[in-house]
Amino acid sequence: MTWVYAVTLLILLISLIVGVWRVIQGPRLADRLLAAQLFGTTGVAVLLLLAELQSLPAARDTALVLALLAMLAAVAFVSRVWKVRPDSEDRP
Amino acid sequence: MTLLMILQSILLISGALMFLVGSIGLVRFPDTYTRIHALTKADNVGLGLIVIGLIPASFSVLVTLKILLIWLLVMLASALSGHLVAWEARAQQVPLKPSEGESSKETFSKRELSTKESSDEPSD
Amino acid sequence: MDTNLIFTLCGVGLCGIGFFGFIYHRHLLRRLIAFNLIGNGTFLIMVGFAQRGQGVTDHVIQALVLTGIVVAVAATALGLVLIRRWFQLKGSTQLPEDDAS
Amino acid sequence: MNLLIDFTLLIGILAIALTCLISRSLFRSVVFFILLGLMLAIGWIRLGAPDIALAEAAIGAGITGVLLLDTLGHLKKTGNLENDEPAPGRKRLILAIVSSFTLVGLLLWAVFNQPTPAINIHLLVTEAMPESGVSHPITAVLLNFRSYDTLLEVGVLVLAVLVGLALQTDQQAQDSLPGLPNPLLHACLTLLIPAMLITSMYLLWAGADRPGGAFQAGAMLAAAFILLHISGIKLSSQVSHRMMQAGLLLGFGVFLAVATSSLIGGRPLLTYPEGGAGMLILLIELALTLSIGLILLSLFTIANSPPHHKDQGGDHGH
Amino acid sequence: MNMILSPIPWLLVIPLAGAVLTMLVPYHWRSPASVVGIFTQLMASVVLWYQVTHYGPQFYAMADWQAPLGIALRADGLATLFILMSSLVASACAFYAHAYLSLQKRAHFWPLLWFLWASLNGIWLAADTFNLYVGLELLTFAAVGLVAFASDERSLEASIRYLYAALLGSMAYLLGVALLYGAQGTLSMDSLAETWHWGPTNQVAVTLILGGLLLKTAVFPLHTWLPPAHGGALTPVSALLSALVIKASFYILLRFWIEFQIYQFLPSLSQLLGALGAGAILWGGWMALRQTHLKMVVAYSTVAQIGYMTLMFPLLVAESSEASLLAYQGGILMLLAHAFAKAGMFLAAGNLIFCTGKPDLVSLAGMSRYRPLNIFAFGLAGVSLMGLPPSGGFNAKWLLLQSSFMSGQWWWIVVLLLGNLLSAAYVFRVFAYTYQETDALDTYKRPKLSLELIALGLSVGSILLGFISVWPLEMISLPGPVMEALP
Repeated sequence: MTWVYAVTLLILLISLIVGVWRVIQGPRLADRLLAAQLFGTTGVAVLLLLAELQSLPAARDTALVLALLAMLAAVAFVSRVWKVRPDSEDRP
Repeated sequence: MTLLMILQSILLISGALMFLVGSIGLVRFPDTYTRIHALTKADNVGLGLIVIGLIPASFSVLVTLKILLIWLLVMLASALSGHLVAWEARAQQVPLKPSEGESSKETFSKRELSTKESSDEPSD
Repeated sequence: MDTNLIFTLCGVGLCGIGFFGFIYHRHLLRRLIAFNLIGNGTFLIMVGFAQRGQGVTDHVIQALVLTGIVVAVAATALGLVLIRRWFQLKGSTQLPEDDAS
Repeated sequence: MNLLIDFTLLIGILAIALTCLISRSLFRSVVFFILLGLMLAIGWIRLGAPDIALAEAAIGAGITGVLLLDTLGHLKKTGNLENDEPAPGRKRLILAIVSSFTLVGLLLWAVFNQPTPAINIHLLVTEAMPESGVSHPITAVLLNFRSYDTLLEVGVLVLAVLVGLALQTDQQAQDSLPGLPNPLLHACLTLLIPAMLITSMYLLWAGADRPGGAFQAGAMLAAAFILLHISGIKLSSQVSHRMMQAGLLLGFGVFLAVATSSLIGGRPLLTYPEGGAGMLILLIELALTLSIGLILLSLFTIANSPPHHKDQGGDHGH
Repeated sequence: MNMILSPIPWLLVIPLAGAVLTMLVPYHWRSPASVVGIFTQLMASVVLWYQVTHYGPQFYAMADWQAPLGIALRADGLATLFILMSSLVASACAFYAHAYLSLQKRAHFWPLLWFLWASLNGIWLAADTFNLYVGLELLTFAAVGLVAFASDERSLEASIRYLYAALLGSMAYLLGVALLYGAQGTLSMDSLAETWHWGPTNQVAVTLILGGLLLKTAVFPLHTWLPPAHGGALTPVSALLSALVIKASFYILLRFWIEFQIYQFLPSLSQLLGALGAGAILWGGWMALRQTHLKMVVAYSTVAQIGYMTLMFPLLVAESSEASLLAYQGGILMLLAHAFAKAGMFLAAGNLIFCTGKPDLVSLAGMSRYRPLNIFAFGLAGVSLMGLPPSGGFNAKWLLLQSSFMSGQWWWIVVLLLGNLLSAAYVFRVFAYTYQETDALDTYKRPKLSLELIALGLSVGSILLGFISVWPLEMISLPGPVMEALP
């Protein structure tokens, strides 16, 4: 069973690296943030798998914390960064 | 390898693939709204598959409940952040497709926004 | 090659990258981020290097790293307070270039 | 297979860190910094350090990220988001490259010539665990064996707020940015905030025998406060200034009081009485959690209050 | 020795409790509460001094856990001397600040001062490398806060510079500590010294630690953050920073240097440190001569004086143990004399600036007639800095000179003499300005007498040190980890 976890983990890590592309590309602030959001969710999945793979139950708590904090960045972004100057785009 | 294990493997790997598809969608889709779509799909389905795949591995009810709770929270968070980003994107008149987004047809106007706000969901 | 060594090397890399950024950049926020990278690298080295030497999970060094993380977040927050105040007063995000001193 | 995972993480972390620093857009740097926190949390799990992973997830990826994002919004308000200042010169680049390569070279040399340590401190920890009052070694180190460090570290946190308050001379100054009037957000808050508070308490309680503890719990609490604050529900307008200050100092004060009480009994500073260690550690952690939550919230709000112009010239202070 | 009678924990508890109290009570009560604290603190220092001189070095196991597992504190002669020094100088600066600052400013000053004091005492007493890191960070934050709270542009810029330099310095230090821990498995300085072996890991660790601490001490050429920070802060803060704060990282450097016998590692390293010291003496003196603002003159003079202290490192290597003992004594005496003289000089300079209302040298015209007491205080401090007899500074330099002669490192003698000429030049330059006469006398303000007396007291202290030098030298020669490890 271990190798299934490992393969799953690897696919997830690869999908993380694909997601990095969107953060680099943009073109909008929002796109970068969405990619970060996906990172968070993938991170949760990775941590849940690691909890089984390394039999480290505390990894689930870490996943729980990540899940709860995942949207903090989104809210902060929408209310603080994006809200202030509507027409802004950041240059790539 | 029991049948359960095979089932588990299928669930886990298809969950991971779902994430990969989500990431690719995020890269390939043309505008912010459709990217939200890709994101939330991956979140809800991918993580869901992985969580269901992991349930047989955990022998305690509490652990099962905990990972289900994590899934629920992630769904809530991704729904909320997707909504917030889309909400703000519309309020700021982000065009549907930035590549040809200069035409005014494809942008929302402020007025439209205020009337439609409660009923109109983003493209997800 | 074990996990501890790999993450020690990762820490070394982070320290190098962070140190580069700390010297190269003049934007105060970027330098603060660079400082955080050095910090994270240091923490990885602390745990990875100690556990590699001891051969077991080392709880003492992990506790120290927790302390270090809290100190680093306090430093970052303090730095941000000062940067914002500076920005409010001067409208600039970097310090004036050093003169001959 | 494990090595492959570790290597992927190594590459990912270094790539993200590098992009974080060389990216021209400041916002991208901050997003990459948040991502780095996430990757590091995974890395800490790989290193068998779930306590640090928890802290990194809560503080590194959560609180620091929000602080940076918030500052970014602040700089952007006046059009300073982009790197519109002149790029550093070539001389600086060469200096930076040379010195960072020197550092990496030195560190690699040190790492690959590691001797076997003469002292195995973890044996001492295992030996002393029964007397520590808790069964999780990290909590034992933090709040019993090396509690003096922790006391000073909480002092550092308090000090950071203190400096912020000293700079913000108008005591009643409020965060000037409006909240986020989104109905769905506010509906979700009624679900999320209780979940966060329960998780915070869970982490605190877990600290006695499992990974968790006051810092992780405090960071979680702070995240809940900050979320409320951003959504427009401001804690600082609900409680009086004095109450807030008492809350900030509660953890440090309780810790110091417990530490000193042993002196009066004729025992060294920070010693717990026989059999009472578990209870006292829990008490300290409870107070610390609340204070850390409030301290991190204050550090977030202090920076937002409007500037204060006062009498010019530092040296005529009469 | 009964635990309850040991003043060691109280030296930490009183300032920490002082910080909490002064943050909680209303503004008007903060000064009285602090005055009580200052007196208990002075008392605890004196009790510690009594115990150490009568019963030998004191050791203290925090939380009753012995050293490699727990954190040990130790008060040997050196630590006790530094505790006495910081208690005296900090009290003087505190009383000065009470008279100098407005109520509002004072309210924020007290908790910052108490944290600063707690971290200083923590550092003097620490015997654990990681504990030193936390202590250094506490010190940095308090000092940055003290610089920043003048909250004008100049001090804000200085505080940001200071914060960044200090953070980088502590991180380098922490990295070194991490390597040492990985190599030896312990954080306690005593057990590190016992199991020390010079491998590549330890060499790199020492390099990082030295680098970090040199940056924090502002040794030339890493000094650029210091003059704006020390020159731009409020006067009592400048005095605290120059007299005490930079000494903390220097003290750690010194302890590492001797206790881990770093001087054995590479003789050229100590010569390099000496060269940095020489550079600091000449560059600092030269820059002090070129400043147009009074407090910047004093701040650059600190850069130069740090150079004199750094000169003790190459002299400590000497083959003859007598020469290295002389260097050690000379360096410590230098440090003590500088603490008093520099605090006195900054306070006197602050008084003069308050008088004229302008920070530059040109407006000092007529001051020697108008404020003779103040000029006298400035002059006495200058005498000690120049190293004229009779003063603490003279004795210190004399010891360093003797050590240079004895160890045959004549080139440091040249540096010492040149440095003296430069110090004399910048002090007399300030004097020259005060003797000029202009006709704009009516705009001057009169500072409180207490402010002038405090400045005078500190300066007299630095002169007095020349008469009682034997006493601190006996103190640091008490048996302890440093004396055992001296060559």
